[in-house]
Amino acid sequence: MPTAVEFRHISKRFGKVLANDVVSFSIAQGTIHGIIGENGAGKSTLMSILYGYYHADSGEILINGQPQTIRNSHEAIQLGIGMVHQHFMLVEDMTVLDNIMLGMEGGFRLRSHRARIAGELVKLCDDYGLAIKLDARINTLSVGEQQRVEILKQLYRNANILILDEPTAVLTPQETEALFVILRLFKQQGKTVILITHKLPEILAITDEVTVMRAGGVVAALQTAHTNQEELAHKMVGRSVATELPRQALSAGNVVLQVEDLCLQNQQGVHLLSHLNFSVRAGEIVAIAGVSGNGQSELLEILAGMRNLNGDKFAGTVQINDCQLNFQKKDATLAAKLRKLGVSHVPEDRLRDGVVKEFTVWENILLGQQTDQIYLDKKKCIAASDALLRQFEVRPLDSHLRLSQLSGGNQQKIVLAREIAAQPKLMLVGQPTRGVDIGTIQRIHTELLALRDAGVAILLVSAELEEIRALADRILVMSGGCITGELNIADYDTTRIGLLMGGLHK
Amino acid sequence: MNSELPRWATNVALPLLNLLSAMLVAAGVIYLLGESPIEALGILLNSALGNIEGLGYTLFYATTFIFTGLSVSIAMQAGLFNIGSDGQMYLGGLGLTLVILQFDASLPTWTLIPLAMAGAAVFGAAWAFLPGYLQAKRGSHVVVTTIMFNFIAASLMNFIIITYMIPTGEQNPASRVFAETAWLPRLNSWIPALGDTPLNLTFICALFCLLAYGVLVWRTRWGYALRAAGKSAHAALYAGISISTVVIVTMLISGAFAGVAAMNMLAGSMHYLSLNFTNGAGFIGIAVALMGRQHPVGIFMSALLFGILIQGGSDLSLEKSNIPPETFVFIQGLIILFCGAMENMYAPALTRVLHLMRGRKAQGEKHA
Amino acid sequence: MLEDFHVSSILVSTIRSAPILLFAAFAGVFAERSGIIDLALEGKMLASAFAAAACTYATQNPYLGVAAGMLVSCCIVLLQGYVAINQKGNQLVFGIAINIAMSGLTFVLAQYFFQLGGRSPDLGAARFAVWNFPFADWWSNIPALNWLLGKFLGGHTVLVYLAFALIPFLHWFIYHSRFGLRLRAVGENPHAADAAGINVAQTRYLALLCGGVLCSFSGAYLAIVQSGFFLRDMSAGNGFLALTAMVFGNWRPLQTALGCLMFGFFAALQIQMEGVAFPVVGQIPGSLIQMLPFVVTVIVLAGVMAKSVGPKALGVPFVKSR
Amino acid sequence: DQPKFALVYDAGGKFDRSFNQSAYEGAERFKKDTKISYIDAQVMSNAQGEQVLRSLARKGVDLIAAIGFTHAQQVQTVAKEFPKTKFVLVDGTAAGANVSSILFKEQEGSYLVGVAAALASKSKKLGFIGGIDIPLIRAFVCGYTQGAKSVDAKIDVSQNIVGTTATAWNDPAKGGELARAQMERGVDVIFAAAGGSGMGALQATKEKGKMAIGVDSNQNYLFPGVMLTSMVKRVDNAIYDSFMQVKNGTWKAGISNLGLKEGGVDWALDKDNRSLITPEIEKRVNAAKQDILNGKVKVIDYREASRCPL
Ligand SMILES: Nc1ncnc2c1ncn2[C@@H]1O[C@H](COP(=O)(O)OP(=O)(O)OP(=O)(O)O)[C@@H](O)[C@H]1O
Ligand SMILES: Nc1ncnc2c1ncn2[C@@H]1O[C@H](COP(=O)(O)OP(=O)(O)OP(=O)(O)O)[C@@H](O)[C@H]1O
Ligand SMILES: [Mg+2]
Ligand SMILES: [Mg+2]
Repeated sequence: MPTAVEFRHISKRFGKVLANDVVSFSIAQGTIHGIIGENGAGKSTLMSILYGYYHADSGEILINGQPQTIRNSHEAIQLGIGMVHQHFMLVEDMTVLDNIMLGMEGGFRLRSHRARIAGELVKLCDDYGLAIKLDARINTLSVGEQQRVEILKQLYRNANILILDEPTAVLTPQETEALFVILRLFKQQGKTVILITHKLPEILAITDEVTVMRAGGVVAALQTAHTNQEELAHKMVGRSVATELPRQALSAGNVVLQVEDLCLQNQQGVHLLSHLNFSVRAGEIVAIAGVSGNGQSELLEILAGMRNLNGDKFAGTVQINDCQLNFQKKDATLAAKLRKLGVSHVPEDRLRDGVVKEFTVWENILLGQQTDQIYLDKKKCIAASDALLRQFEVRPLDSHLRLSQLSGGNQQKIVLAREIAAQPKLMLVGQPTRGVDIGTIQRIHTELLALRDAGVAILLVSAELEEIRALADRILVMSGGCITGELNIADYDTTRIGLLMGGLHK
Repeated sequence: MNSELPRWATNVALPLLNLLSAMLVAAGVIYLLGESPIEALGILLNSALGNIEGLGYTLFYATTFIFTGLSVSIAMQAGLFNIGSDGQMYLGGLGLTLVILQFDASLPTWTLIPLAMAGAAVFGAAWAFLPGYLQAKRGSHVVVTTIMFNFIAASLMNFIIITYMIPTGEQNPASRVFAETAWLPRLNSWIPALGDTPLNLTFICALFCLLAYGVLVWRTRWGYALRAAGKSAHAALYAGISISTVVIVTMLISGAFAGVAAMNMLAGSMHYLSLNFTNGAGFIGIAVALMGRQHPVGIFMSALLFGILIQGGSDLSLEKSNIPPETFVFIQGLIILFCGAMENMYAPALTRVLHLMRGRKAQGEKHA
Repeated sequence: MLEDFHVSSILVSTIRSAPILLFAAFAGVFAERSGIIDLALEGKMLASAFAAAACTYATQNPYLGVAAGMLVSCCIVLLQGYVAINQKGNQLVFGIAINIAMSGLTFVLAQYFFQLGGRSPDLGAARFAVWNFPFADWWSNIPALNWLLGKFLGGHTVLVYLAFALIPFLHWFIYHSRFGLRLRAVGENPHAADAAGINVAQTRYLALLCGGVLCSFSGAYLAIVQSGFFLRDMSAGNGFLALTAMVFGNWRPLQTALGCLMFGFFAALQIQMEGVAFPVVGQIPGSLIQMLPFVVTVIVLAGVMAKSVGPKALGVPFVKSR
Repeated sequence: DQPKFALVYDAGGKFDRSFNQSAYEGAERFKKDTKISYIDAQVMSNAQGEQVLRSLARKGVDLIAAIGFTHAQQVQTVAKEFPKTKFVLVDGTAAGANVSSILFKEQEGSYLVGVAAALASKSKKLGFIGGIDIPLIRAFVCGYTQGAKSVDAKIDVSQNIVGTTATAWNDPAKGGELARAQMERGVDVIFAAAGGSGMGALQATKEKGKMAIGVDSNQNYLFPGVMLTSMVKRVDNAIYDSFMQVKNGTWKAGISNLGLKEGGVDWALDKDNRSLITPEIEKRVNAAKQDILNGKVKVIDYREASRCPL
């Protein structure tokens, strides 16, 4: 089988960080090729080099056997390379159509081409079973939809080599399945797919070959058929990773979070949450399962005091340690007040809400905790931050780096580390392991369980049933803004949960 | 940007290189005007730094720019571009004058001065409040509102001075001269060497404010909130930082700084309030803040630079009659361009040079 | 008191002074929609005004004058591009620097060439001819038509018509042309544009050049049409007013034009208000009336048109490394 | 040995086509007649002014002439420090035994051009354009209006000011716009006292074929056939004379108020505006001049009581 892409001795350095270290491997045409590796292993960088976004310091790239110098994305596109970035590359307040046209408008006067292109796109959409409103503004779309736009974009440019950087990190299982259907279609048409992901089951499910990267280099290239999750994990992390974590028996204390009849209605009058009733007790992990976009995010935002500014309508009561939480009042500092009550919060969209990209790492470690002392002792802060980075194996281990210089996953670790270190009474966790490598997943899970055993009440929102099974003591299933069911971990049952997520009541 | 470069290179070598290039262009201009650049530079430096009195004047001018620079800087830290420092300074002057005209007969210096200073700060802050408030509550762009408020200030002050302040029978559109009690003590009363320079207490005050600014912004939780809010609205909400509070308070402080800048000119040197006395100090403040990268030391250095240009420039055009004063306006522009906007021009070259040198050393060690 | 206001005069004056702001503001729209903050309008206006006046005086041909202004303005813009795009320098600083530098340089040059204290000689006959509607003898004796065709619509120079013709054109150009689409993309999210295979730097340079040309018109109009000579600092803050109109108009051509006309209108109104005795307040002193346009802007901004959101990438240089 | 002279302009600068330039011309004339040269300097800001005056005094200059009221305070300060040096302050008053303050009765000149304007105007509507709203400018308007009304009480004078910031003196576009607006309201003679902005106004009147009146120095030559006349303010003479007095040792300190009588102000009549000044006008204006000289007419000085009772 001819090779579609071959990397030869690719190296790339960013300042002190060696992102890619003499990477060499090749990708066969018409296959789905997986790339896995720890956070910061250099996967995105390598792909960005292939797509002409970065330039390799040394080494060369062969496309279909020909050595090519790819100076910019334009040339990459010319070579039939398409990429769906880890963080989407869409212009927020333009329409889907405009975003897809961008760079391939077909002529100077848009009006005369809009109709034609729209036609072609509609056809592509039903060929691949993509549901997309072409005239919708990007900033009105969910991440899943945005990703479909990205893919449609590549289809329209009929890319022969499609790169997907952690496409499934933000997708629901259903969406992921839909994506894979499309990828398989791709493969049938003899196109090549490069898939970066941290979810080994996906690798096993869909790829033909898999390359494992660590610390910027390639540590293994395997036939998916002849490997298994344990081997991959081992090669990736460099040590064996236990899949099942030991858990002590539940010893739940008194109620920490008490939610009664909570309702939320946005300005448009849409009911986002209706009549939620539940409680979380000290020392237990309550997980909220559900297809994302069914109100979990809103619930977390309310509890974290981040949703009282945009004129929504609320009803019901929320108690934290039997202290009435006045979450309806317009008060920008509510989040800070909650932290004083011992609430810490790992937001779902960590890179948007949880960090200040321009700040250094140690300054980010302070975010949310800044209210503690009037005078900030820099030395102390840095020491503390260094300790955390070491504890959570953040790479590169340097508190003075600007946060934006860290890789996506490492940025996420920072947020988790900070919130766990805050020694909360109640911890709100949204999608804690999204975009994080398994080694880290394991560490995060261990940390969360430790907190639980230390008597912290934890409310966990996750789209990963596996994760819920590994952590939860009780499971609430949400659908359409309502709690459609509740069950104890003892009687965990995937199909039942699936039904409840679908909105079927008991 | 140039993370590869050591600090001494980014903070010392690059600025010097840039200053040098600006000077070269300026030299070209002076040469074309038919004067010897070397001689001109000599005169300029000598009159600005060479003799102690000149230095006094340089620092006097710098003092004003430090304050306006601070005013612009703190706003920038919160992501606000306050173009209104000039108007705020103008109003600050009014506040100061009102207090002084009211009490310079009755109060002794050491109670009058702080009162006057407070007056300046309050009026400056007040003039910055509305733009801040509108930005915070209505989202109306602070750049626009502050520009507008500059114009409004000009009209308002023109009206007030002409209708209420001019002593009858006077020609000069200005208030009456303050009584001696309201004259800020000049430093030459302690350091006679300074000679006849208007350099006054405000300078000390400015240094103190620089320090305070540094601590406030980088070492207090409030400064942290300020910078966080300036960088990311989402993160601010997450951390429970009220952006609107930050915006309003910051604008108040910014305006207060600008207002106090009037102290130096009015109570320190002129001793009366006159039409358009700021002559653009607020706008120079923008340049100072940007060139100084909103860092206390940077602000001081660039304020000093402008002081040198003004002081040296005036003497130079006194000596060399066919160099019109406007030439130095042009040179100011050049310096801002090279040192402020093209600060990284030499970074790549310098990096390469340093790499070479390192390489050499490495080899040298090998041979040894 | 109402009879003191000559509505016709106000309207005509609005039209006449609009181009100064319109051209400059549109220049701003181009630069800033592409993601480059343009505080340098003032400086460019001044420089091109000088070049236009000087060249017109030398050649006695206003069109050559405009060309000269264009040339100078474009040179400045290329420098701006070099600083903002290649050097990734601070765009605000550049603006301030150019404004100050040009204020100095134009005086020095004017003084050097003409020795008139920063003024150019009077351009005399070398001005644009005003354009008039045909068949004047027919309509001129009907008062209404005479005003409409003779004063309001007719009797202006080519630059005025150009300025107003630009309004709809720019709207189309920015929202319905390929360049416009790319321009907006580059200003909103250069990384996305780049990933879509668009040359960000090139797009921004083009945008700047368009702006440069437009801005030079504004300068030329100031010198050749409105004044008939160059004078030091004759841009007199119009660059900043244009910028204001642009932000006021949410960086969109139609609204920006609206902002400019609003300034023009209230400036004209304010001229007429001087010396008029109003009921209750009586005569308002000239110095206070001067603030009218600015007060109105603030009110409108705070009331009606609150929340102006600029292009997201405005002012941030496009650097690939994170 | 020869006495040393110095001339200090205000922010307007040497070539402002106005009183700074007029002073410069006076000094030049003195230089030509006596072969005695002089130093000159321009100051941008207040503090700078003090410094310049001081360094000139230190240089041992015998007479320092400071042009413009902005220098008032500085002259007073520095004069105290250097009692041996002589100071001349033009357009302002400063105390001191070694200071002579020279003021002008602009209102008297303005009165004359007002008379001329009223007579020349067909529409009986006159215009005035000032740079900034300051006492000096108000004095201009006041005299101008009084003169006009002396010809025809019903005549109406519409006035505008260019702005409130320093740029108001350098905004010809606005000046022109003001002139056009006034002319659209029927004004056919415009008196422009607005520095560079005024030039814009003159230009505009030329375009519209109306008449304009210049200020400070004789501006008739700028637009022959358009300039009705100019209200000349002989700063040049003032400077020339003070220099001469110092040279001849007849210089005296004190306040001098130069009006028509002292030849400090006047209206300009030369070949450039001959065509516009009919014998009738010339007769009436000179008559008015006589009335002022022999005190029959008392021209109001706005600055005395900060008011213009008309
Ligand atoms: N608020 C906005 N910000 C950015 N781009 C916008 C915005 N609104 C519309 N657009 C873009 O402008 C284009 C259409 O603009 P718009 O709808 O304002 O003009 P139009 O209504 O199509 O034209 P016309 O107003 O002449 O009928 C689309 O490409 C859309 O992406
Ligand atoms: N622009 C940059 N500047 C500085 N360092 C960088 C830059 N890009 C990547 N790095 C570093 O290079 C390494 C690889 O980054 P990259 O984002 O490719 O990792 P990754 O495989 O995508 O990890 P993740 O899955 O967490 O995103 C990381 O350590 C990161 O800190
Ligand atoms: Mg990545
Ligand atoms: Mg990644």
